[in-house]
Amino acid sequence: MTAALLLDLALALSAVAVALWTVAAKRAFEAIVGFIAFGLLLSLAWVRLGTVDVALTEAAVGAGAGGVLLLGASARLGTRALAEAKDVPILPLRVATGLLCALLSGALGWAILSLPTPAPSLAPLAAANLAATELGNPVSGVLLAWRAMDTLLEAVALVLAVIGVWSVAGDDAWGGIPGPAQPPRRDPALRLAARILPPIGVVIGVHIVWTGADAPGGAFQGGTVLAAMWVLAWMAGLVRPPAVSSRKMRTWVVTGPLVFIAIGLLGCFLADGFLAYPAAFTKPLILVVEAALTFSIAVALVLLLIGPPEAAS
Amino acid sequence: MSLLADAFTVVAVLAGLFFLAAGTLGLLRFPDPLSRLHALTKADGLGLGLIVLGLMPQAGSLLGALKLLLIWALAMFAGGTVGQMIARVARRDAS
Amino acid sequence: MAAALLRSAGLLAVWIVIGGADPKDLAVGIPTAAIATWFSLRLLPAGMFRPRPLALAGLLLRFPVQALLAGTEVARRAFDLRVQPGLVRYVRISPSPRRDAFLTWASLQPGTLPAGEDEATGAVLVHALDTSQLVHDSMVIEEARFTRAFGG
Amino acid sequence: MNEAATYGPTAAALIGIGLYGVLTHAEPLRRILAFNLLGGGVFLVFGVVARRGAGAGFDGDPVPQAIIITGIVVAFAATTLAVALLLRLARLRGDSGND
Repeated sequence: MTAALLLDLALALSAVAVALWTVAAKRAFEAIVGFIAFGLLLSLAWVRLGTVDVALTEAAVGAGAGGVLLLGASARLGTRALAEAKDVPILPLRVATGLLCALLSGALGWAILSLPTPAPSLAPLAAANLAATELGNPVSGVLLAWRAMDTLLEAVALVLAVIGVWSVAGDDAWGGIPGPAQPPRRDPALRLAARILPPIGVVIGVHIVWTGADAPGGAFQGGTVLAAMWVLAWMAGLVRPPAVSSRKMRTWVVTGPLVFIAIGLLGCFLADGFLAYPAAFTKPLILVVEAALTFSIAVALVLLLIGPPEAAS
Repeated sequence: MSLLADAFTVVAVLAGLFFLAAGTLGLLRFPDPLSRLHALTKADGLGLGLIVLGLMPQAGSLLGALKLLLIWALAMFAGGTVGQMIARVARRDAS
Repeated sequence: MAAALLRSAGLLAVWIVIGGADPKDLAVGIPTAAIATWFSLRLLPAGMFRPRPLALAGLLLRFPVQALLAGTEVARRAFDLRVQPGLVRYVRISPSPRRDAFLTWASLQPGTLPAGEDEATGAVLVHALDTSQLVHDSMVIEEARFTRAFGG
Repeated sequence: MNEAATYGPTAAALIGIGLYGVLTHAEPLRRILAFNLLGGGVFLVFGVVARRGAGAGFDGDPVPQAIIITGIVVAFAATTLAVALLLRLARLRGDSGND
């Protein structure tokens, strides 16, 4: 027990220290490295909080994809900060802000520690209904059955984000290949990794999705691994996405949400309502939704990571 | 037999921890970025390998042990790849 | 064709190692391995490597020993700080996936870390922890072993 | 319940640190970073709530856990949009360093 407590304290203190470093670092690059380390520490904290599903998401999406995105942005911004010295608040203002933020933290911490006991919980309800979904992982049950509306909206949010990112493309580049024009990479190590790793990553990513029905994992975590493998091959110049204007690409992005909505509408006729599953087909329908979602999540994440088109096709 | 396996685990994991510590020491003490990369790719790779070796008897099944070995192989490959990429940039910055 | 079969067997083995061989799981694992093989053949066309089983097995069995030597060398120098690091020029094979693979392999061998090419001459610059040793010669020997295992 | 007592205050501290960064940094990229720290703290509050709701044989209440996963992905989507706007702004100003 004591060893566990020590581990928790060490993890918590490291996370706070790295967060402070991220805010205080001189250069953006250092801050981003701090942020990636922060994400990895946070995923260890998630494991300690008993939720491996969230730990996988944090490591893959927060630290992994988020880190790649921010490092890429910082490299492309170079030394230009898009801000001037006069934009930084004066010292007394910073001190006052710091004090108020500390006050907020203190109040929040006190509120969290004085939450009512026993804590309200939907765990018994989830346990009682898990058998009906034939899933073994309660988190997947929540995501795909009882709170399917949230998950559907999230999938739609990814589509909207892709539209948003594309919409900042310049007029001259609109309709072209997404992402910056790829300079030929002459890095042998990256090229080799991009030739060998993606197939293995595909197997691991699909496994994470498939095992998500009964164990930690699922469409978001597995989809991120699949997206990462494609981005790796893209960085090495081995693959190219279709143009933004191609119908194929647009169909890929919306396949997941459309399948989800179609199966949800089916529930209006065959079960209790929108997004309800007919009892006899619950598990197969969930698997179909999950497969379609994985594919579209992976495509959307790739497009979000590589950004809007920047050169005419 | 299980006592023997446990003893093996303890020895191998401790040896692994020693090499991780030595790698960190090298990271702090070596004079230039390229030498520090040696500490990361080689000593840490060996440290992880020894920990994996030590945990293999505890995996409970052949597949579990092979899974640990796969993790080590992927970590070594990633280490070799990223080490070279950083080395390339570090050399360019130095010259 | 042989390459496709070999790779799909390897990728299916990866699936079994991480997910088990339950028939219900294999129903997903086999198509996944097939898709991954298609992806693999696109990224790395068959014929770039021609592995020879015996030599490859020898190379892989040597790897743990080399990793031990490499880690021990770093550990020794971390405690006893007598290093003469420096760059060694290595000009042997022309650029190819096989050379890339050898360079990654060399980065895990004792004392050597390839650090990209010299822009002007195309020679590979290898960083060595101790330039007083015969870095170039040991890399030539290692490359011969690697070429025996992977054809060429 | 030890974990909840440790990570609850941690989450509160992260929210304060992130908020301070959002308010005091002038660089947009640093503000995006700080905003993500703040978000991490908010998710951790939810994680503590999930942990406190452990029961029925689960290590935590699965409902907040699922919502955290949704939250992390949506936060990432929002971050990509912010970064895309930022890079576009840099291009329009014609001062995007080594583009």
